[in-house]
Formats: sequence, C-alpha cells, structure tokens
Amino acid sequence: MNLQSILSILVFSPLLGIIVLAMLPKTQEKAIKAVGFLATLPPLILSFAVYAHFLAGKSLSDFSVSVPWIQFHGINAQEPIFSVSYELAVSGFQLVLVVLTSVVSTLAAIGAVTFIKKEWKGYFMLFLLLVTGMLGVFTAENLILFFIFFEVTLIPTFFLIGKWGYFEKEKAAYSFLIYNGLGSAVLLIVIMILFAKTGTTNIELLKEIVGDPSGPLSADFKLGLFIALLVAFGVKLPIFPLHSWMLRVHVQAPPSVVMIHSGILLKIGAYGLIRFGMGIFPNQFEKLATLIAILGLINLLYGAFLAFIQTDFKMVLAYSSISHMGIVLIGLAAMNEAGIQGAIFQVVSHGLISALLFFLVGVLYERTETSLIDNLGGLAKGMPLAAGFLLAGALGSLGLPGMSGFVSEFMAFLGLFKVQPWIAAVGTIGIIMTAAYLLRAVLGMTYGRAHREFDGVLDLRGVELVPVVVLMLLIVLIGVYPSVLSSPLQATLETIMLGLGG
Amino acid sequence: MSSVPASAFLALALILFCIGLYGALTKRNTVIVLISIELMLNAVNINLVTFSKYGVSPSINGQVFALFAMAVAAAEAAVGLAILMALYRNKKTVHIDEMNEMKH
Amino acid sequence: MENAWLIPLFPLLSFLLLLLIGKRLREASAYVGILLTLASLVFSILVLFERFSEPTYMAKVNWLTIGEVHLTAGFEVNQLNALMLFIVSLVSFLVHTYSKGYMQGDERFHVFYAYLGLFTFAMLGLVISPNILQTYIFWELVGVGSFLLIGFYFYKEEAKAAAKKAFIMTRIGDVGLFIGMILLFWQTQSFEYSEIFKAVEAGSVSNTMITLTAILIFIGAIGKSGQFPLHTWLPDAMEGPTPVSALIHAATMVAAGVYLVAALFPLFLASKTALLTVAVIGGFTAIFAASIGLVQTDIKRVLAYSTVSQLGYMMLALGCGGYVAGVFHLMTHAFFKALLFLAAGSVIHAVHTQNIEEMGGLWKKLKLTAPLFLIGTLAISGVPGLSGFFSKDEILVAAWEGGHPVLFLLALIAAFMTAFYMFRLFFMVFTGDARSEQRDVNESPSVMTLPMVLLGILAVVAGYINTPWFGSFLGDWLVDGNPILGAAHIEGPAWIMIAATVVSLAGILFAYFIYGKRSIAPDWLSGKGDMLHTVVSNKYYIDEFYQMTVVAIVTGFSYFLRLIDTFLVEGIVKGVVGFVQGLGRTGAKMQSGQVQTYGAVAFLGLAVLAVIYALTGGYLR
Amino acid sequence: MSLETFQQLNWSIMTPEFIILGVIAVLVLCDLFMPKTLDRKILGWVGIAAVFAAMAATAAMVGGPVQSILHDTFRIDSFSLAFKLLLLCGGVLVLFLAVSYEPKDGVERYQAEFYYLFLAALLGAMVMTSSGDLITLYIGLELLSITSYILAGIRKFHLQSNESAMKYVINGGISTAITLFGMSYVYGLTGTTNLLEMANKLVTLANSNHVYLLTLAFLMLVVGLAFKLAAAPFHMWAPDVYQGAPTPVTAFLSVVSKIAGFVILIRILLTVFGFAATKGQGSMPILYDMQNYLAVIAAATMIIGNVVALRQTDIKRMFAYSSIAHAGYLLVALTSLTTNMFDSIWFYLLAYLLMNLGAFAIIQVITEKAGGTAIADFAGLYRRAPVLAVAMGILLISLAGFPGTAGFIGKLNIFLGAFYAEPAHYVLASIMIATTVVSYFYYFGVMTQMFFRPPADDSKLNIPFGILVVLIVAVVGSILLGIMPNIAFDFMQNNLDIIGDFFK
Repeated sequence: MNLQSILSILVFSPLLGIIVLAMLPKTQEKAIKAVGFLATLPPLILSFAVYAHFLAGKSLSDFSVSVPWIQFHGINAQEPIFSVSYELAVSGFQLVLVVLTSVVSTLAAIGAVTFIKKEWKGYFMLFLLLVTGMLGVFTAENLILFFIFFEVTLIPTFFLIGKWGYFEKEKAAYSFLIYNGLGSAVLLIVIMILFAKTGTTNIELLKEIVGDPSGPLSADFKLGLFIALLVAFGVKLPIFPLHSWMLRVHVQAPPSVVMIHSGILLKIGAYGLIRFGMGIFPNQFEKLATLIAILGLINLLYGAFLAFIQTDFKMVLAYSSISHMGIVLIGLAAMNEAGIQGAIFQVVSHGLISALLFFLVGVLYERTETSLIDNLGGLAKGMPLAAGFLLAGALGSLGLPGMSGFVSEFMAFLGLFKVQPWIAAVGTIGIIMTAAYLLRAVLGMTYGRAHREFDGVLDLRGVELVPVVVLMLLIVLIGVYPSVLSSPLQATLETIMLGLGG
Repeated sequence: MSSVPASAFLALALILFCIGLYGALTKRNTVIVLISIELMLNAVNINLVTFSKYGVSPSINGQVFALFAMAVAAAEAAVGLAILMALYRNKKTVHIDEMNEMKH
Repeated sequence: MENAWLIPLFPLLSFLLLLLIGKRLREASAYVGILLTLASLVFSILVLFERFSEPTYMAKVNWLTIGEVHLTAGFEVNQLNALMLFIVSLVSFLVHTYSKGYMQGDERFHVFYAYLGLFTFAMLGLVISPNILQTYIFWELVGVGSFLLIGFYFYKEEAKAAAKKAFIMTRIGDVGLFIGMILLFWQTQSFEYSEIFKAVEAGSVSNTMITLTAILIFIGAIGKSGQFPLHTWLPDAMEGPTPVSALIHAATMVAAGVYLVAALFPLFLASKTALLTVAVIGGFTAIFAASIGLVQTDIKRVLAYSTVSQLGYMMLALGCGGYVAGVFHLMTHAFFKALLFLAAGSVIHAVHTQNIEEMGGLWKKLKLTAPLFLIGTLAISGVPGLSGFFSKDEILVAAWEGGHPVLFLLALIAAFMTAFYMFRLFFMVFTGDARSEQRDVNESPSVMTLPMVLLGILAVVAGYINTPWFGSFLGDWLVDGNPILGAAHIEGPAWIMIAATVVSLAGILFAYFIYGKRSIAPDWLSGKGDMLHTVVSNKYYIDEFYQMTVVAIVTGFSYFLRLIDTFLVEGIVKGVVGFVQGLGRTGAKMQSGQVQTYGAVAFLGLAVLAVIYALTGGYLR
Repeated sequence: MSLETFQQLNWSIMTPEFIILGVIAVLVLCDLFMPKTLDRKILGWVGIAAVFAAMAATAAMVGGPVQSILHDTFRIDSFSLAFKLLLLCGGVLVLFLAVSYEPKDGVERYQAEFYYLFLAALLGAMVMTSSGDLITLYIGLELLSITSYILAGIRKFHLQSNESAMKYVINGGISTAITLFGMSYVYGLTGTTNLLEMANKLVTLANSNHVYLLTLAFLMLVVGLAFKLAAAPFHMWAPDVYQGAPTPVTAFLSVVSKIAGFVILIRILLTVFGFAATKGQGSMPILYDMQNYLAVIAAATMIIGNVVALRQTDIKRMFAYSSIAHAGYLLVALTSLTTNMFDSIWFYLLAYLLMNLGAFAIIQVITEKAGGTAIADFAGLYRRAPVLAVAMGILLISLAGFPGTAGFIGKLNIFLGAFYAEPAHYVLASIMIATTVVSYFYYFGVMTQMFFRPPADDSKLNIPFGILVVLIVAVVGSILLGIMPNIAFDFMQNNLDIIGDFFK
C-alpha cells in the first residue's frame, strides 16, 4: 500500500462503516453493533502500524500527503492566490494523539454496546462520523482542514448528547453547541485573518511567516491573534470561566460519548494551544506565559475546590477535568521541555483516565440508576471489580506514581518550578486537593456500609471488562515506562523549543 | 418659459414625493395608500422630465424613462387594486391597519 | 548485589499473581505471599552479607527523556539500603506468616495478601532507590499500600475515614517532598543522591536553598513518619488489621521518614537550621505523643502513640547529628515494635477486644504471648540489656553531645513516660483479674507465635551489634567511607546511661504501683488535673482543631467558589443569552404586522443614513 | 431605425429570453383553449422544459465575447451569463416545487397562471441581469416585482395569501418609488440612462454639490433595492409575505428574487458609483467612500435576521428571517469590494439557492401535510421519514455554515474577502461570524424537533416527484460543493471573466 494514502484511509475508514450502516435495516441490532465496532478497528490498526513504523526508526514524514484542493481565485484568472491543499501528516505529537483517539474510540464503541439502549443505527453512524472528525483534527496539516474536521466533530456530538443523553440532554447539547460554536467562530476569525494576510494556512509555512519580524503582521496584531486563539481553544479545554458547558455535557451525555468527549474532544483544545498557539506564535506565548500560568493555576484550584463539594460523582469528575486541564496550562506556561512534555503527557494521561472513570461511572449508573455519592456506598461489596478499578482510576487521576497521571503532573510542575516557582508552589495545593476530593467521592461510593437496595447489583462482566482493562494497562504502561510516549514527542519538542528560542 | 428654474421643479417633485410617502405611511384606507404610491412615482416622473430638459446634459432619455415609469406604475396600481379586491372579498375591509394576521 | 533489583519484584509478583488468580487460590494465597517474601528475605540477607565485604553497588537505566535531561531508574546497595532491605523483608516475611493465622477465615483473604505484596514491593523499592525521584515514586506507592490496608475492612465507616485521612495527611507531607525534590533538581540538575551531595559539598547551592529544600523534604518525612503536626493519621490507622499495623505502622513505612532524612543526611548536615528543625520537631513529637499515650485505653492506640513518640526519638537523634543513633534505633524499634504489635494482635485475636479496660489477667491464659509482650515492653522501655536500651542510649548521648540540653531533657522525660505507659499497658492487660467476661481465650496458633518468637529474640539481641561495651560494629559499618555522616559512635558521659536506666526503671515502678499492685489509685494523677486529663485524652484536640480550621476553610472556600460558579460565571452567560434573546424579542415586537410601519422603518433607515451622511460626509467634511 | 437594421441586430443573444417569452405566450394560449377538465400540470412540465432550454441556450453563450444590442441596453457579458444561469437554476427548481404544490384549498383553477407568472417573473429577472441601461433594468425589475405580487396572492381564497400580497404590493410600491427617485437623480447628473456612459461621465465629477446629490441618490438606491434583497432597513415585509405566500412562491422570493436584487444592486453600484469620483478625476469613488454605510446595512441585516429568527415558531417566518440574515452575509461580500467579490457572491448565491430551495421543498411537504406552518409540525420527522429528516438536517447544516457543505465554503470565501480587503473589515466579519453562531440556535431548533421530539402523528409522508428532484439536487449539490468547491470555482474562473467583461 502506498504510504501516503495511509493517513487518508485512517481518517476516512470509519465513513465506510457509516455507508454499511446506512444500508442495514434498523432491526438488525446485532449487525449494527458489530459494524459500529468493527468500523473503529481500521484506524486502530493503522495508527498502531504508523506507530510501529516510527518505532522501526523510519521517518513519519513518509506519510505526509498534500494534494491541491480548493483555489479561492483572485484577480488573476490563471494563478489562484488563495489555495487550500488537502494536507495530512503526522508528527510524533500528532501520532500520539491519533493512537489515543483510535484506542478510546474503539473502547467507546464497546462501551456503547452497554450504554446505548435505543436507535443504535443512528448512534453508530454519528459516532463514526465523530471518529473521522477527531482523527482528521489531529492529522490536518493546514488550518482550514483542521477547522473543517474540528467542526465536523461538533455536529455528531450535538446529536449524540441531545438524543442519547440523560434528563437535561437538550440543554446540554445546546450549551455544547453554542460555546463550541463561539469558540470555533473565534478560531475561524484567526484562521481567516492569517489566511488573508499571509496567503497560506499551512502550519509549517505559517510558522515561518509569522515568526518573521519583517513579515506582513505587526507585533501587536500577532498578540491579538494569539489572544483570540487562546480564547478559542480556551473554550474547548476549557479554561475558567469558559467551562460551564463542559459540566453539563459531562453530566448529561451518555457515558460512551463522555468517554470520547472527555478523553479526546477536550484534548483538541490542548492540541490547538500547543500546535498553533505555541507553534505559530511562540513569542506571543512567551509574552503571556505568566498569564497562562495563572490561568492554569486558577483552573487547577477552582476545579479542585469545587470538585470537593459536589454531590454527584459525575460533577466531581467534570470539575476534576477542569482541574487537570489546569495542569496542561501550567506545563505549557513553563515554556521548557519538561513543562511542555508534561502538558502533552497530561493530555494523553487524562484522556485515558477520564475515559476509564466515565466508563465506570456509566456502569455504576447502569446498575444503580444514580451517581449521587450519598445514595451510593459500600459498592465494593457487591461489585468489587468495578470498585477496585474505580479506586485505581481515581488513584491514577490523583497522580499516583506508577500511573500516567504522575508522570505528567510531575513534569508539568518540574517545568513550572523552574520559571515560576511561586505559582507552582501554590499549585501544589491542587495536588493535595485532588487527593482529597477524589478519595472523598470514590470512598464515599465504594467504601462504607453497603446499601441494601444494591445487594444484587452485577459486577463488571464480559465485554465491559475490555475497555476497563485496556485503559488501565495503558495508564500503567505510561506510568511505568513513559518512554513509550516520550520518544515520539522528542522531535516535536525540539521544534517547539527551537521556535521558543528563536 | 425659462424663468422657472430647474430647482423649483425639483423641489416640487420632492414635495410631491414626501406627500406621497406621508400618505402611503399614514392613511388607513388602502386605496388611498395605493394612490399615494402613485403620487410618489409621479414625483419621480417630474424629476425625470425636468432633468431631461434642465439636466447637466439634457437628453430625451428622461422622457422615455418617464413614459415607461408611467406604464409600469399603471400596471402596478392595477395589480394592487386587484389584490385589494381579493382581500376585500375575504376580509370585508379595506383598512390597512386591520391587515395584521401575520406579525412578530 | 547485581541482582538486588529482584528483591522488590518478588512481592510485586505476589501482588499480581494474587490479583489475577487469588480468588481461586483462596487461603492458599498465603503460601504464594510467604514464599515470595521469603525469596526476598533470602536475597536481602545475601545482599547484606555481600555488602559487608564489597563497596556500594549502583546500576541505572534510562527511564524518561525530557529534552536534554535523562531521568534514570535503577537501584543502589549501600550500607543503609542493605540494612533496610533486610529489616523490611524480614518483618514483611514474618508478618506474612503471622497473617496466615490472624486473617484465617476472612473472605477477602487473598486481597489482603495481594495488598501486603504491593506494600512490600513498594517499601523494598523505596529503600533500594538510588535517586530521590524514584524514592518519591515508591514513597507514594507505599502510601497507597498503607491506604489500602488501613481501609481493608472497607465496610467499616471508621476504616474508611482512617484510610482517607492517612492518605490525605501523608499527601500533605508528600507535597513538601515533591517541591523540595524539584527545587533540588533545578539547583543541582539531578535527582541522583550522589550528584546532589556532590553539588551540596561543592557549595554550588546557596545556603537558603539548602535549608529550604531540606525543610521541605523533612515535611515529607513528617507526614510519613507521623511527626507533629501531621501525626493524627497514624493512631487512626490502627483501624487496619493488626499485622498491617505491625508491618506498616510500626516497623517499616512510618520509618521511611526517618530513612529519608538519613538517606539525605549530607544535605541536612549542610544546614544548621534544617537540622535543628528536625531535632526540635522530633523531640517535641517524642514527648507530645508519649503524653497522649499515657491515657489511651485502646491497646493498639497506645502502641500507635508509642510509635509516634519513638519516631520522634529517631528524628531527634538525626537532628542532633546522631546518624548512627537514629538508624540504630530505627532498626531496634522495628523489631520490638513489630513484636509488640504482633503480640497485641495475638491478644486481640484471643479476647476479641482492643479495649485494655476490658482485659486483665491474661498472663496465665496466653503462655507464650505474654512473655513475648513483656520482652517487647522491656525493650521499648530501655531496660538495660535489651536492644532498646542501647539505641536509646545512643540517642540521648547524641542529643547531649550535640549541644541540645533542652532536647535531652525532653527525651529523658519521654523515656520515663514510655516506660510508664508501656507498663501500664502490660499490667492492665496481663495482670490482675479479667475485667470482663472472656470466653475461649486461647493461645494463638504457632504460625502466629513463631514470628513473634523470632522477633522476641531479635528484640533482645539486636542491640548488641552496636554497644559502648562490645564495640560499635553497626556504626563503623554504616559510616564506613562516608566520614561526613559523623562518628560511628559518640562517646558520652557515663551518667547519661545511668540516668536513662533510672528513668526507665522509675517509669516501670510507677506503673507497677498504680496498675500492678494498685497501691496508688489510677486517678491519683488524673484526678489532680481534670482539665489537663481531658485535654490529653482528647489528644490535645488537634483533630478538632484541624476540623475547625483547615477543613472548614477549605469547605467554606469551596462553597464560595460555587457561588461564583453559579452566579458570576453562569450569570454572565445568562446575561449574554438574555441580551440576545431580548434583542430578538424587541425585534419581533417591532414586527407589528402593520405594513405601514415597515415602510416607515425603511424610510427612517434611509433618513438616518442620509442625515449621517449629511453631517459627516456632506456639510461637515 | 429601419427594418433592415432591425433585422441585422444580433437577436440571437436574447435567445434564452425569447424562449421563455415564447413559452409564456404558448402557456397563456393553451390555458385559454384547453378544456377545463384537463390537468394543467402538463403546462408546468412545459415550463420546466422551457427553462431547461433557456439554460442550454445561456450555457452555449458562456465563454463568448461581450455582446450588446439595442444601443447597449441589452448586453451579454460574463456577469449576466453567470447570474442568469443561477436564476435559471433557481427557476427550474422552483417550478419543480410548483408542479408538486397541492395545498388543501387548491390552486387548480389558476394553476396555469401560476406557471406562466413564474416564467414571467423569471424573465424579468433575466432581463435585469443583461441590462446595460437604467430603463431596461427598471423594466426587468418591475416585471419581476409585479408578477411576484400576483404570485404571492395567488391563493385567492386564502386570507394570509391575500394579506401577504397586499403587504408586498405596498412595500414594493414604496421601494420602487424610492429607487426610481434615486435613479432620476443619477440620470439628472449624467443626462444618460446607459450605465457605462454614466460611468464615463462621472469619472471626472468634481462639483461637490453634484457629489452630494449623487451620494444621496446612492443611499436611495441602496435602500430602495434593499427591498428586493430583504435587507435592512427594507426587510420587514419579508417575514409576513413569506409566511402568507404559497410555499413555492416563498421559495421563489427567497431565492430568485433575491438573486435578481443582487444582480441589479451590483450592476448599478459598481458601474455608476464605482466610477463616480468624489473630488475630480482619480479621487476615491463614491462606492469606496460609502463602504461603511454598506457595512452598517450589512451588519444590521445580519443581526436583525439572526436575532429575531430566534423567536419564531413558524417555519416559513423563520426562514424569512434566515433569508434576511443570508442577505446580510452577501452584503458583507459586496462591502469588501475585493477582486474575488463576484466569485464569492456568485458561489454563495449558488449554495444558498441549493440549500434554501431544498429546505423549502421539505417545508412544502410538511406544511401541506400538517395544514399549518408551525415549526412544531416537524416533530419526530426522523421517525416518520428518516430520509427527509436527514436531508433537512444536511441542508440546515449547510445553512448554518458547517464544513462539508457548500454553505461553509461560501462563508469562508466571504470571510476571506472581508479580511483580505484593504482596509480589512474585521468588525463586520466578526459580526458575521458571531451572528452565524446565533443562527445555530434556530437551525438546530428545527433539528431538535426533527430528531429529538416524538412525532405528533405517525402518518407516512409521500414525496412527490418534483420535490424529490429538488431534494436530490439540493442535497447532492450542497455536499458536492462543500467537498469539491473547485467544480464551481473552476467553472467561474475558466469560462467567465466577470471583472474583465464588466465594464466593456
């Protein structure tokens, strides 16, 4: 197979599943589920193949593809002045996220079999569209293509939340749509300004043009663009005070969607900040590093303190996500290898951990029809496996060494302590608070006296164990042997540091 | 003849236009509203004819234009009245302020 | 020694095996755990003996690359590590064996062994780490092992609370270590102990920085070793099964704090302030915890406070520069405190209560446990001839010679109290008449008593490897090649030894008169100061104080943030949405259905544009 | 002019118009002489065939030179061809809707009128695209308007239809008067009605009084023509008229009529005001001078359209506001005045034509079945007719401007122009993007009804052939142009040199 076509196949193969699904009658539930699951496998296999290719020491640029696509013509009929190419590529950083996406997608597809109770056909069609969107986001090599895939993720997510969610699903879906719509609107403004002013949206070219002090953009202008970018991705990440949509989504969306949402969609924000914010606007990033560090600190503590008093475990996890994204910001604000690598690690790590935790919450809700901490208790008796994994997941989340959360937290703080020791020191309160709120919540649900009404609940079983075990293994793998993640990142880090240094 | 300056005709047209507009926007009876619109169109005709004689570079085009405008205005008035008739049959009123079946 | 890295892996294997197939093995799980820890023990002994003759061994591999920085993982066998490996694997092995009897019949038997395996793995990993980062990693894992074991009886609310408290309290300390470690890294560009010491020695780190990092790291030790003010979790941790208390909360994990200070001793030596802090906190904790121990009625809690107090002793020793004294006491304490806990477990196993007021007269019933308990009691009280005597003496000498007379006095008083409350415990449990109805009080099975016997022997003889009389073998060995750690043995005036003996004997006698012979009424003292007694028996209200300050502030602040979240953040959103919708409503209202309005609006629009043009473009230009 | 010269004129360039005109005549006669019992639907198909023929004739002229007859009053240039094609596309799709239009109270009796009035209106619009003279422009405009008035009221016994027609006439009359008034000043200052001659004369304009008068005329023309675009401040008729008019007519008004409005606006603004100097030769033209006024109108249009649409419960009214908003977007492109303005307006109109007509096709099906026009009638459409719901979903997504659809590329193109222009219209483009986000609310409100709500009745919907054709064209077109927009761009670029031809 031609290496250049691999990325395209990887990104668009789920669409094949959509076509097959469209032809299946609604009543063939088993076949629908099977197709929905199977369609997530090609990206999974291909992404690991690409990873293997990297491990074999070959260049990732073998996969880059660039085909002319749209020409927005200008005054001269023969020569288009604004052209957008269809460009896909992977760097180490992108590869890591692609692998994460394909893994979590496959697991979420498995999860959907458990969690989704109606209209599988529609669900899986939208789900596969979402998968394509996410994969595209992480492989797009120019801003327009990135934006297109970015928006492609919005619509299926809206429907997945709005149709298959819990009681206030529509409100949550609208919140999601409007916040993200605004975020992407701001993003679009930035993209189009860059496009109009520089004539390209290719990220590598933009790096050069924007980095050039004698380029077409003035310094203030660039700063303004960067701030807009920060806001745009701040919605997605989310950065305080742009977070309230995300709480609703996490509580109302079906668990398999939250796995994707919290595991990957939120990560697009971090990805964008690193790839575009830091990649294209390194100097502006540097100028605002302190601000970003403070924003990160606020996120970290705000999320942690609010998670401490939530009564619904899903809300705890939602605020915990805010808190953990604070660590991403903190790492980025450090502007050194340790910090940035920590931030990227945190992106991956939180993706895995939150997918795991939300899956487990989904199972708990499935069995007990509540996720209120006070209504639960002593679940370790009836469902020891679920409780055990929940506890393990929580420990991973609070940064227990040996799991991925620690490595990322450690590096982020390591980075920040070098440049902003005071902010970092205050931030460590977050480490304590994380332990406090997670243990409060998890122990509240699994330890203590067992509630009688949950006597007969079923533990994790059969296919439900697959996502849990796979995620747990990955979390531990990264925690124990972080090089598996850090080695693809080195080249990306070097490029970023080069941008920062120059 | 030339003692009447062009500006007088133009002012007349403007006044006529305003009267027409006032009528069109305030009268309750739809027939009067349609007539007021005719008035506005006629103001334009005065303008055209004036310019055709006293314009920056006088030409016959203005008068041709005026003829066309008159013809079209007649057609428009006819259609307007026809529609008003249809409406009257259904609603039994010609008062324009009562035509608020659809709003907001 | 090249294979020392295998030592922690055996228990890890045990953990993983038991997690996967433990449910099927049921009680046979014990054999997996026992055999694998035995393997660790054998290896540890081999390593220890090898280390006597060979120099320090160190190996490392690349673990994580951050740009130019390569963080490594590896292991190191130096004197302290080898000794710790031995202590930990020994106690762990004994506890594994003991638990076979103690946990008999528990339906989560295999889980217990799995947890024990995890903990042992972490603890062995901790003591074998060649760099502070790895130490920190295992440090946290040890905490988790402890947390899991404290909360082993998860259905008990107290166990749940205790587990949570233990984790969070130690985590507070850990953050200190975390910060200290990172600051050290940026000062020295390395996490390796050897590199750090080199940098400190070379003076490339400023004094303030040394003091700051040392104190931060010491905060970690405070958390783990239950020193004041982070001590409150340790007594609560007694909710866990008793073998756990012996292993974790007496012999090994809580000593990790002391170990950490010892391992980083050169750093502490470089800062007078840090050293003094260690000494003062240690000294204060020693007497503070001992005073609470005086009035506790729960057999395990008395031992727990005693542990806190003894750990304070060790800190005091280190803080006064008595490296050998501290490590020595760490070792002897591990033996006799493990013995005491196991014996206490045996008692509890027999009478099914932990309240000493309900015990009494067990001497005759527990023929083996009782003498062993007495040995432990004598050892901890510092009666001459037993291990505790020698190590405690070293500490007192170190405090005196280190120039801290006040701390010396505190230590002496603490020694008196220790002797007093330990014998109070002994007399109340084993002598007199049974104070409550006790049925089927039987001696524990031999699988439980054998480990106790072994520990009993060690509690007696372990002291002789480092005595003023027969030579300081341990001390010589420990400081061999590291003169910076201080003298192998500090020669103190003879009166100190005499004073120590007198004080401990006085304590014993005092206890005997009150609780043994009952010639002095038990409320003789407590009756004098009602207030004081209440305060002490409520543990100086420290828990309540934390509840009212830290917890209240955190909760209050959280609720305050919630107000912000609901009113400010959401409020702004609602405001914007409301504005847009209001705009829409106004617009819709203007759409009145009146066709003339529409025309008027259009004309108005034209007029406005024309006027604006007239004002800006036409006349005003 | 002698008969000889009359015959020598190159009448062939008017072939499309003649075809339509001829068919109108034929249809009128057929309607008169056909037995009353015969179904008039056949006439609709004849009309469709005619439009196709006209389209073919137009397409055949693509790529040819600029031609004009009758003293330059009727011209064929790239601009007129491009937009004529659009109009014909729109026209044919609307006719497809019309032949499938069967409301409960019936329009059978004047069904034939329906078709030839449509054709007449279309003819008016076509004449507008090819006019090189104010008079022909005006005649085309009025032909379009007057037939539209009748079309809006064609359901004679339907009160809302009558009312909408009445409102349309009155507002239309006022707008015509204002437009004409503006035109009369332009004529007065140049002495000619030929657009290019006007441009030539105004290049050297320096008299500040004349400039002042001309600028007022500019404002009058813009406001007057805003009526056709349904742009602020002359937008308020649109919701009422759209709601009351028969659905195919609403579709016609929202698409064909709007395209025609843009054609005339561009033609007049660019030729006349694009050259009219403000301070003598070489100074800034009035059009550029007045850019901010256009921007204000565009912004107001977008804001009003999108914001008021939020409050609507009637689907046709909602689409009226939506079409107001889209007019605003198009005005942004016009305001930027960049070189790719024609491309972006043309492309956006094409995309808008497809998505809006597709949406109206579905609206027509639903409202006919439900007998009302409430948005709530869409409830549970996904259950009743999944294909229809998905198609509507795609069209709404395109209207909202999500990627993968033509609407997105269209918007992208407009943004590009707005940012590329010198000076760049940051605020205007930002308003456009922000109001687009507001539009998600109401577009997705329909989605909510279709996909999330349970249906009120479970009856199946049958889709007439005409509707099906429109839907397929609309959906496939929207997606195709969203993924491969270069099909359209290349066609424009390779065959139609609008900028080169425009002033020849």
